[in-house]
Amino acid sequence: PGPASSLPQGFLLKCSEQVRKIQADTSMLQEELCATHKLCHPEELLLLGHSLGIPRAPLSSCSSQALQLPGCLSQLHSGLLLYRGLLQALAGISPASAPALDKLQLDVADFATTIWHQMEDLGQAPAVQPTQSTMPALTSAFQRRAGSVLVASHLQSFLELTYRVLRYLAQP
Amino acid sequence: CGRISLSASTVRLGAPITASCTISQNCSQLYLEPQIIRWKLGTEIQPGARQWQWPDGTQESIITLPHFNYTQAFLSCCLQWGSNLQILDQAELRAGYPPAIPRNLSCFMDLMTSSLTCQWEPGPETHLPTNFTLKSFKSRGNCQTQEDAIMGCVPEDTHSYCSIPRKHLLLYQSMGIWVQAENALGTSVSPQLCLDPMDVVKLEPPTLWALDSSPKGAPPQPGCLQLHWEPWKPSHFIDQKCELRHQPQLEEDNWTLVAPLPSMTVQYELCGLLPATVYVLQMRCTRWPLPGHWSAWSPSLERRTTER
Amino acid sequence: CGRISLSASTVRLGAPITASCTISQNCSQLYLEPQIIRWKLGTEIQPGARQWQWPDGTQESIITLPHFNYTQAFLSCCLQWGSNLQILDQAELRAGYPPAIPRNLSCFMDLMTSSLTCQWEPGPETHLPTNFTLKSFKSRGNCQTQEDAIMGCVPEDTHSYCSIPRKHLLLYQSMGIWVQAENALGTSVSPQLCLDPMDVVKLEPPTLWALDSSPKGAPPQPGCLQLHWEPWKPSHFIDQKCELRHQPQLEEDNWTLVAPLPSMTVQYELCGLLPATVYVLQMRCTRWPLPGHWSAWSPSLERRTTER
Repeated sequence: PGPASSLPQGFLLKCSEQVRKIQADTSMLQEELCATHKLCHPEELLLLGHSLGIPRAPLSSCSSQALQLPGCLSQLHSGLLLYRGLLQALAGISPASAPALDKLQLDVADFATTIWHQMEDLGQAPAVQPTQSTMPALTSAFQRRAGSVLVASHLQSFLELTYRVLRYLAQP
Repeated sequence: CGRISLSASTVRLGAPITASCTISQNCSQLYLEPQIIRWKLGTEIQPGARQWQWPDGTQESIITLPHFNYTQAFLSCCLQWGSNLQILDQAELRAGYPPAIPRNLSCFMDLMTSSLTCQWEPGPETHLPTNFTLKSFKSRGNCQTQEDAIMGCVPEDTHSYCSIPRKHLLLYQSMGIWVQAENALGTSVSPQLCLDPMDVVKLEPPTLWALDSSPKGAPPQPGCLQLHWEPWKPSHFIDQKCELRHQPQLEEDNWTLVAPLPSMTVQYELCGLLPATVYVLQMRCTRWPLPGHWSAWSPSLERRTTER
Repeated sequence: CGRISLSASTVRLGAPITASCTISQNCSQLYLEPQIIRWKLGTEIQPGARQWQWPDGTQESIITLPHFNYTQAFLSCCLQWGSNLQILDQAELRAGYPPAIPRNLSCFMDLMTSSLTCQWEPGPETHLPTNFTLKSFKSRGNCQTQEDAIMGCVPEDTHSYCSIPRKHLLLYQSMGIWVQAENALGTSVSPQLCLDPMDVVKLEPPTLWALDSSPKGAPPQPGCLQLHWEPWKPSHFIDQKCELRHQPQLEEDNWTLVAPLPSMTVQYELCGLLPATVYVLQMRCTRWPLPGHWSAWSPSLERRTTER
């Protein structure tokens, strides 16, 4: 059987749709930040991201060479919680970007719930949901905007990798 | 001075209402010799009241209206004083029906506003102020367990629909939804729906174009049309399947269906048509393989096939 | 890591702006050999910055933009890191003008909403977010003394009018009214009006009818018309005087004025007109003898005078 015979088809289809939905939300936020604040290139903000300590979510258990389903689902869930926390820390960047940020946060949270419910159904969910790691301190409007550009860029890479994992898991 | 008390201020239409009016002792001393308390319903004097006096001088009168058939009326307790009847107290009476069970509850998810809108049929007129509330809770599977209650959605005045905002929704999970109707005579609840908002997304039709040349730039074959379509933009993230229907322009309701079709194509050659004929083409899509509703048919595209 | 500080974030268009950027010591240790701090205005590198290092290792650069001619732009403090320029901090610069004195402040009292609406001309574009507030206070006589301040009236976005609700007004007394305009570069106030809201009531035109017969039922005389009019209903409590103008239908702007006329009549016979001619008639009224504005002319009434 395939790598994910224990995962229902419906779950994989829903996850793929949720990933595509969140990718579309994230692109909207990126377009908004570029249009309103002229912050269009994450590669211009790497040093700042480094100094602010903006984290990336690992997906090491999901690599196709060493896929480990329970660990992969857990990393997916924790990664989504991390990005949701980062997005909440960035609230208030600007009125123009607020709707896109709110929509993105809600969709990321719902995707995390979809993963958590599946982990519970598989009996792989720890008793207590992981707590949120500490968020970087973003003290100025510019740091929140630059932080948003970086978080959006990290999230897109995370989603890209997640989509490839889901396609791999969906193979018969 | 006068005080009315009622068995109930709201009753079923046609039911009896009993009222009593007590005239306090110091009011009767207002140089009023012992008097008959009179009752008026609207402007009409009502017969059949029974009156007596309490030891402390208080006068009391009781009247029963056997079949109260007005949806709304004022009942007045009066005394004769000078040339006309003096109203001492007045009570508003209302009659109607308890709310019927709201029927045909249905919902759809609006992708533009990301809100879930549910509508229902309120049932027959109750003649009474009746409050409708759309109630829901987050759940799983077939909604046997209630996880979090969601804030009740109160429709704007007289509307029979309500929209639950995105922030109260948990997409891709089941939620239980029902309507509660309540007025002075009772409460009724609709049957409960159990649905995932994303399974009831309302899709707008796809956009259908006809192209003038085939991929290699050659003009289309006789009896063929080169087509291109795209699903509704806000639904691009949703996997869909579509279907096409066509018929010669002059015919009526003699559609030929081409299905299933993918939701995205660069170019599609539709053949087997009559040459040199104007065809009417329409397309619609639905979420697939995940559940969803079909969109409406797209506006008609009219195109003439080439000569032989 | 990097922190920009500005002489001012908003300046007059064309004025200079000086900015400094300090790169903290721990940031420079991010394996950066000593570096030139670069400034970008929008996407363009700006020359002419002076840079030095503080004893504690902090790097600081100062740049002056001699004539800042954009209404809005982002100034970035950058360092070379890896293949591209890294933005460490960014400040939004804005330029424009202080608000001009709002002109032509005028007000009218709306009898239907009982609110006092004032409008003004905001003056030339300032390119900066500018807040207008309609300020007023209750007073007496010619508004030399301020009795009670009235809550400032903030117009909806970009509107140059504002309505003071009835509950803030003291009718039949003078009130002082002016407009204040404020933005980052300054504040300006309009000249003050002193008025009683009832003296600026906006009257709608009266309604004018032509009657087919004179009071004794006889048809009207040749060259005469029987008229009846009524002032605008909501203004019935206001004493008014009116005036009538008429001219033959085919003529242009050759009105004959009949004034003054009372605001209420049962019947009015207008004579001296050409027989068998179609006349156009209009009427307007004003509060009188108390001060007030003339209403607009009523819609035209067209009537043909009888044959000789």
